[in-house]
Amino acid sequence: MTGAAAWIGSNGVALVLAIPFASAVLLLFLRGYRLSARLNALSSLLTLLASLSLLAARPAASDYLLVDDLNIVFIILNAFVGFTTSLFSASYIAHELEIGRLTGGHLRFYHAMYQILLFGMNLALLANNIGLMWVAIELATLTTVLMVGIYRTHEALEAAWKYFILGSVGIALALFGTILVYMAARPVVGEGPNGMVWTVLVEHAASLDPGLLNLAFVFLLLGYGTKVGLAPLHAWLPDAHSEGPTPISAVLSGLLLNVALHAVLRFKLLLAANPEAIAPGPLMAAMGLVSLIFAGFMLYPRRDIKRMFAYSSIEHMGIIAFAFGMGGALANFAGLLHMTMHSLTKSAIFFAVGHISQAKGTQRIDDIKGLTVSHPLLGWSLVVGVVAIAGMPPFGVFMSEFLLVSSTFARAPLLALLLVLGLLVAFGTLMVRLHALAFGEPVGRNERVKASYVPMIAHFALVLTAGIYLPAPLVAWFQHVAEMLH
Amino acid sequence: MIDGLSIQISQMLLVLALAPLLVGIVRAIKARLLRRRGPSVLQPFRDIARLARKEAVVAESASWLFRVVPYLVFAATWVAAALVPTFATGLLFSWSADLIAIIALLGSARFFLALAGMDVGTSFGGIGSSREVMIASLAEPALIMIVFTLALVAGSTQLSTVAEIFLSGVGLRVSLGMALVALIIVAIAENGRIPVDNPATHLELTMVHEAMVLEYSGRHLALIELASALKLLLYASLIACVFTPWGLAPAGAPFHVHLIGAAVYAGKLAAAGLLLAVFETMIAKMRVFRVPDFLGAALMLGSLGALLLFVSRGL
Amino acid sequence: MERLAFDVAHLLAGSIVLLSLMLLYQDRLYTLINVFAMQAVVLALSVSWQAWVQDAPHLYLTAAIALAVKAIVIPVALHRMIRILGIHREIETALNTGPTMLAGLGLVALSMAVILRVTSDADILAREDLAFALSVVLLGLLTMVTRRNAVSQVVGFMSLENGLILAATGAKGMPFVVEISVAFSVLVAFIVIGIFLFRIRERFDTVDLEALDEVRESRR
Amino acid sequence: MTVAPLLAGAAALLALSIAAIPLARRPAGNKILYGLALALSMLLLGGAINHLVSGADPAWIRLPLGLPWIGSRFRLDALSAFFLAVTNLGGSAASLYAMGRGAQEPEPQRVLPFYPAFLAAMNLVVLADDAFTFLLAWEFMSLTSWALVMAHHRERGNAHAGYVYIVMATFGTLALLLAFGLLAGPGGGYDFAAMRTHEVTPAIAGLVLALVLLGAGSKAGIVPLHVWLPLAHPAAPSHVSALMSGVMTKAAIYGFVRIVFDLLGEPSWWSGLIVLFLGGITAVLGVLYALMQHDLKRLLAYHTVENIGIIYIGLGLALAFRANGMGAAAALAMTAALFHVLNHMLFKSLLFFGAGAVLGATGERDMEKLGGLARNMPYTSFVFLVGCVAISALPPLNGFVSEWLTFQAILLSPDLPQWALKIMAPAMGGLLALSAALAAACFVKAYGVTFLGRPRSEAAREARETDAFSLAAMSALAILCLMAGILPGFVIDTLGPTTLSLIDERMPVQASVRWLSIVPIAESRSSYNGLLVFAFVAASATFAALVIHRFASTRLRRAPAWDCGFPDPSPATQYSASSFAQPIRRVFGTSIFRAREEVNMPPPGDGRPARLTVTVRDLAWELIYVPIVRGAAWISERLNHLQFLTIRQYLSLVFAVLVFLLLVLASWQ
Repeated sequence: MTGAAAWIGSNGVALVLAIPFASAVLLLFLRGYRLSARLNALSSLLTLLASLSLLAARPAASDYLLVDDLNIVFIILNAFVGFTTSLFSASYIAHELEIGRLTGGHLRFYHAMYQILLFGMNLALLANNIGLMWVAIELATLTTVLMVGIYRTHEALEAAWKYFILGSVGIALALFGTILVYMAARPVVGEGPNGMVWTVLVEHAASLDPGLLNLAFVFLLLGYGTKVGLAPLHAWLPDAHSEGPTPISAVLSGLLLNVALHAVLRFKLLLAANPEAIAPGPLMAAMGLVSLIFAGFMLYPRRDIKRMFAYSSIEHMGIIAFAFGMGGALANFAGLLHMTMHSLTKSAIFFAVGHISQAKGTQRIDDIKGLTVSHPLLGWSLVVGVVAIAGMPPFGVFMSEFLLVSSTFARAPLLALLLVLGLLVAFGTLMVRLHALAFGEPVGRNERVKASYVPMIAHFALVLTAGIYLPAPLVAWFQHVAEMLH
Repeated sequence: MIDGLSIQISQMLLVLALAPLLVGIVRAIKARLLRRRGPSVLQPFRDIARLARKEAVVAESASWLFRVVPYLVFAATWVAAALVPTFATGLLFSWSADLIAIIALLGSARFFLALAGMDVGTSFGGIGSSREVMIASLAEPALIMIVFTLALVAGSTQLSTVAEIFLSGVGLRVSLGMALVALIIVAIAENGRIPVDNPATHLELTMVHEAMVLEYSGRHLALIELASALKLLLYASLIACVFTPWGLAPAGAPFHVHLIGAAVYAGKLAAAGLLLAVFETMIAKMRVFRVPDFLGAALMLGSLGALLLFVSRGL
Repeated sequence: MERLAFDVAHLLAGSIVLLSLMLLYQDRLYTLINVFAMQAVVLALSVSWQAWVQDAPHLYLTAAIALAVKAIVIPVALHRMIRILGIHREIETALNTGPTMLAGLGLVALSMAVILRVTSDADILAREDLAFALSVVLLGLLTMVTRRNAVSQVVGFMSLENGLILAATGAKGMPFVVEISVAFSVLVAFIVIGIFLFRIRERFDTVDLEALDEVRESRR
Repeated sequence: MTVAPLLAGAAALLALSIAAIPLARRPAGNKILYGLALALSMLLLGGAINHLVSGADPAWIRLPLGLPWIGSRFRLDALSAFFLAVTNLGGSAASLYAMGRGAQEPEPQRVLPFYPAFLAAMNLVVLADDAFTFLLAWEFMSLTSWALVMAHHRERGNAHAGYVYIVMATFGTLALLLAFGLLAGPGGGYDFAAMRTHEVTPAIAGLVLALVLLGAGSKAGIVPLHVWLPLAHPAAPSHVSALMSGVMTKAAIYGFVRIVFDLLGEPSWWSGLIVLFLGGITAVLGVLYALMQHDLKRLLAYHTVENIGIIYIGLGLALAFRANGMGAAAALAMTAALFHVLNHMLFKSLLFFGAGAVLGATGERDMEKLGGLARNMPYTSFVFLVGCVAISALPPLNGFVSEWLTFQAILLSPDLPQWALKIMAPAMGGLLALSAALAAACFVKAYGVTFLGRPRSEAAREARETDAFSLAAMSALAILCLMAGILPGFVIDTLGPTTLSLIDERMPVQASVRWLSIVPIAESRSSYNGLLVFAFVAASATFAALVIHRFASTRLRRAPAWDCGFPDPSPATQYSASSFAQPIRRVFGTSIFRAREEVNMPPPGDGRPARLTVTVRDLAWELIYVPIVRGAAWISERLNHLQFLTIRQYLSLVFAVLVFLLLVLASWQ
């Protein structure tokens, strides 16, 4: 028993990668919906456990894989949301089967892709080699492209295609950036694979060629920024969210954006460690602010509920990017907290929205009214979710926004005013829609759905707790990461 | 203590006795000015007595409030009138309400009267009440501004103190003059005299006070008439005690001084009545929507006077 | 020797840039594809040259892939597709040739400026190479955004990627070059198949307005 | 008295709201939950009063919640104790009232879970001692009250009301957040203790004041930030309306006082000027708009705006005096303001309860359809009358006392050195008097049209007296109004420690003054004795009654109304609310209300009735909010085109950004 524990402890990293991959292969050949859904959930759970084991025993960094304070936050979050989403997807996909939007063939593909996606993201997070990271992110992107297009409708295909093309260009730019980093490193680190190992790079960061690093960062920011969904590189995001199956929207918003962000952060660290290089902060802050305000205004004219929340994801990614761009202990802490809270809340919202759109048979906001009357539980969860994501207490987002806004105002009042403007606009627009969706007389068809509330409630419980009480170890850990990020 | 109490009580009775008399005097003089013989100056007493003896007719749609109001109005007005120094400043309870409180007390009386006007649910009552409160809402700020002026000169809103200080002489001041004019205007408006209102009739569409009490009869009407008489007296003695404080018996003065004070006070009242009558006969009633301008003038004067003082005090 | 190595690399890279510029003003699809194929050939040459200079044998593999996939397979596929989709005389440029050329030259100048200004001490060969690579990348993007037609956009993307390969091979001893070129071939294959399967032509770039409005409604 | 028990009470309230989720639908749930809420509020009230009278030192506690490195701190000092008392007094009254009226809720499950949480939030606001906890409680207060406003979401316009409310509330919270950001500094010293010590430059102080006026002001309803208030307060269930108007606005006042008087340090005189001016404007505009309403609850809501203005006048004076080191005067003004806080809570809750009772009895909020309720609802009409007299600032009730104190404070303003203040103070005094008089007019209208006259609708004719709980709550408040009116000395003395803690100065002790009258500075200067005035009026009224009934007739005859000989049977001929307000509309009319009267008179011979339509609009909407909303919509319409670009155009965007960044890079160094 203890032996097993020890073994797991020692091979945590391998497990985090192996479990999804193996189950993906398995799922590809597995028939029967119920079984594969269960296997999907099970393997996600195992991945979660494995990732938790990383807390206990942290393996030393190899040339290819690395576990440090920064990415462990992401990995555990990733595994957790991946697990809850797999639970949600079980009930969601069941309904899709009943109404015949999906067929068995699609399903095998779907579940396999889901695991591949988890694998790709975990790999991207664990990668200690910027080339490997690039490959992993491309893999994740391609899988999501395939899943977005899974419904084969006109819109779905167009969304997938848009995502694909913009994504590929992003990938290309990111690769160019990666090459540039290598070239910057080569004179110092010497030729060969070492020039791509992140830990090595960070060691020698100070002596790398600043000019090349700057150039590299521009390309990396644009390349991975496309994945993060920062305006004006966001175009793929709303469509991909609104046309794909909802579990995928949840994973996209909750996880993939974070993974891309993690990549950007890694390179930010690299630049920050180099005194002559340009400060990456202002770039990120500017893009973040633009995304925030832009998305805030774009929320208003939306007619499609999933698309609206996709824009809200852009908004929050903007906030997070802004926070990390501002830097400093408080802002970084706020950024990390906000990222975590956003992943949990937004995915929970998508869980709710998924069931709602199934119950109403539409995603058009105008055709959804009075949910708190027709579907009390779903309706109120939507209310809670929107209230939480809009940054109202007692939910976690409030704390991060509190820290961000107040600390920024003391440092850069004008930026803070812009930030507040963006927050207000986004809040106002979200609330307009919420009033229409949740209150008033219900319209349209009101089917009961067999919804799985557990993931939703679990997420909300976490977000609520975090809003009131953050456990000391978590805080210390976040603070350490914040220190790390300067 | 004891003499203070006696002065207080005697004043309460005095105002009660003098109020109808003042009304009678005004009516008589007006009649003379219009070359009518007119009723005797005691007519108001007779009217009130007769009204009190008659049975009261109450409209079916009237509520409990309708029958309580007359007593409240009378009481409030009487108390207010009893706290304004008439012939002596040494009133026992003068400190229980300063000028602002007295004004507010009259405000309460008006509040209830206006409610009574609404109570029966007739259009006349409504007209009366709504116009009454409109006039009051302009008169009260003016009054407060006047109070500011006086209070700044005297450094107090306590009427007895004000009177004593003015008696000791504060010199001639522009702002006081303004305050006086403003106070007179307000007094005219508040007592529903020409040109704001015509107490003699209630068949004009522009009437205010009379329309409000239209439904009252018998003892209720008697009380209300008495109350309005008291109100007139109150304003007269207010103006008298503030702007012509001569002859006021100071606190603790010997008995004969109080007698002199009383005599002087009677004289002042007569003069006030005469002036009022002359004024009323000389000018014509104005349209109700000209009243705001009329009162606006008072407000202007009052605030001007106050401002002058506020600013000059600091120099 | 070093001198010669530098000159040849320089020559090849420069000619790739030249071909990218040529791509810009092609208004016939067939010729476009042919020019691209030519670029791929030159790329293969330069990659193998690099392989020889750096004596890194695995780069020959990259060169082979470039030659096989980009110079032969894809051009042929595209030719067939054009014939099948019947779009051979479509010339939809968003910008006239003149401005496009100017923009292209501007981009080349820009990339030169950037590279030469920022990189002071990177060794000369890599530096020049990098400048060329960057301009190829930018030109490729320019091609993508100035063409309305799906096929020519794919071509643009692929020439962009050529730039990447150029840069990658230029960076001495860079790992993963082969893997990357493979990955990209896969990507491109995906795109081509995508176009072919879903008749992407009209979806790739919707210009007809009713479609847009109908989309608008469903898409808010 | 330590803080812990109070926090426990608040926590119990929160627990109660969770328990309410399952209990709400039970028939008994209503009484149980509100009963428990009542008990808890009473306990908290007891704690607060105990702290006030015992004059204990401030107690504080730190819980390991909230911001990790600061924890969430709670502190009970004189100020918070006073507001805690106000809050829970209102809370208990509302709970008692709701034990009866709450049963009539159509959907209790939309009210019960949020009600105790709302109470808890308000308690936490006044107890919080660090910025995060404060704002958390503050925004949670907004959130819960928003949920309560949305309880009647089916009624027309309520969704709009809730929306405007929540957006304004968040706007306010963000403003406060910025203010705290300034006070805390970049180091993030978010606990109030640190802020007290943290010195700020005058410029920063001014900025903070402005932000606090925006933040706390939008919650309290300062013009022009008041627009949400007359929408949201009436929309909620009546006991919640009472809480929002009577108590929540006081939490906003508390926020202002706490930050400006306690955290911000020494004020500068112009801050007093600004606050004074805003207060005056708010008071007059509030009451003027109130006069134009004929929805009973909305009228009351607008009166809240007025009273907030009065309170701010007092606060402004206090600031001005304090800035010039006139401690005694500052204490007087502050006492006046805080006294009015208490008074407004009392009579505004009472009036909203009354309105709720009317609503329950007739199903009508529109006064034009009411009338004559005094006969069917005698008790309600009596207590409502008490409330009307109190809010109209008429002696001998409490409303008058606080306004009288404010006047006394204004009379001290000539000693101020600054000219602007010299001129502003009396001007605001005039506005104060004006608003008082207009308030009286407005409540003659409200009471006269609602309770007096003849019923204007079947519902009004059939109205029945409301239930015992509601009556108990209303009577309790009415008695308190009277008590505070005739025994103001005790209230003033209780406020002593609070003013002492804020401006190291307090009004002279009143309890020792003979006959329990109140003397702000010196008896020769001014004094007032509500007890005696009340006694005199009562005595002479009875005296008159006795005399008349003894010596004159007691006969009484009921007869049709005389009405100058033209009695009209139809109640429609009565003066209606709008006709009552017409003269005042004519006077202040067109400029302030944008009032438009249009008469369409059918041609002679045409049978159709002529009709007069009057439209009155709130200036603030016209001038501020509509343009903002239009602007936002315009921008988002323009930006929205970006949603419909083609892939090529999106690529061009990316391309453009790339080129731009490269250019930046090229021109670097």
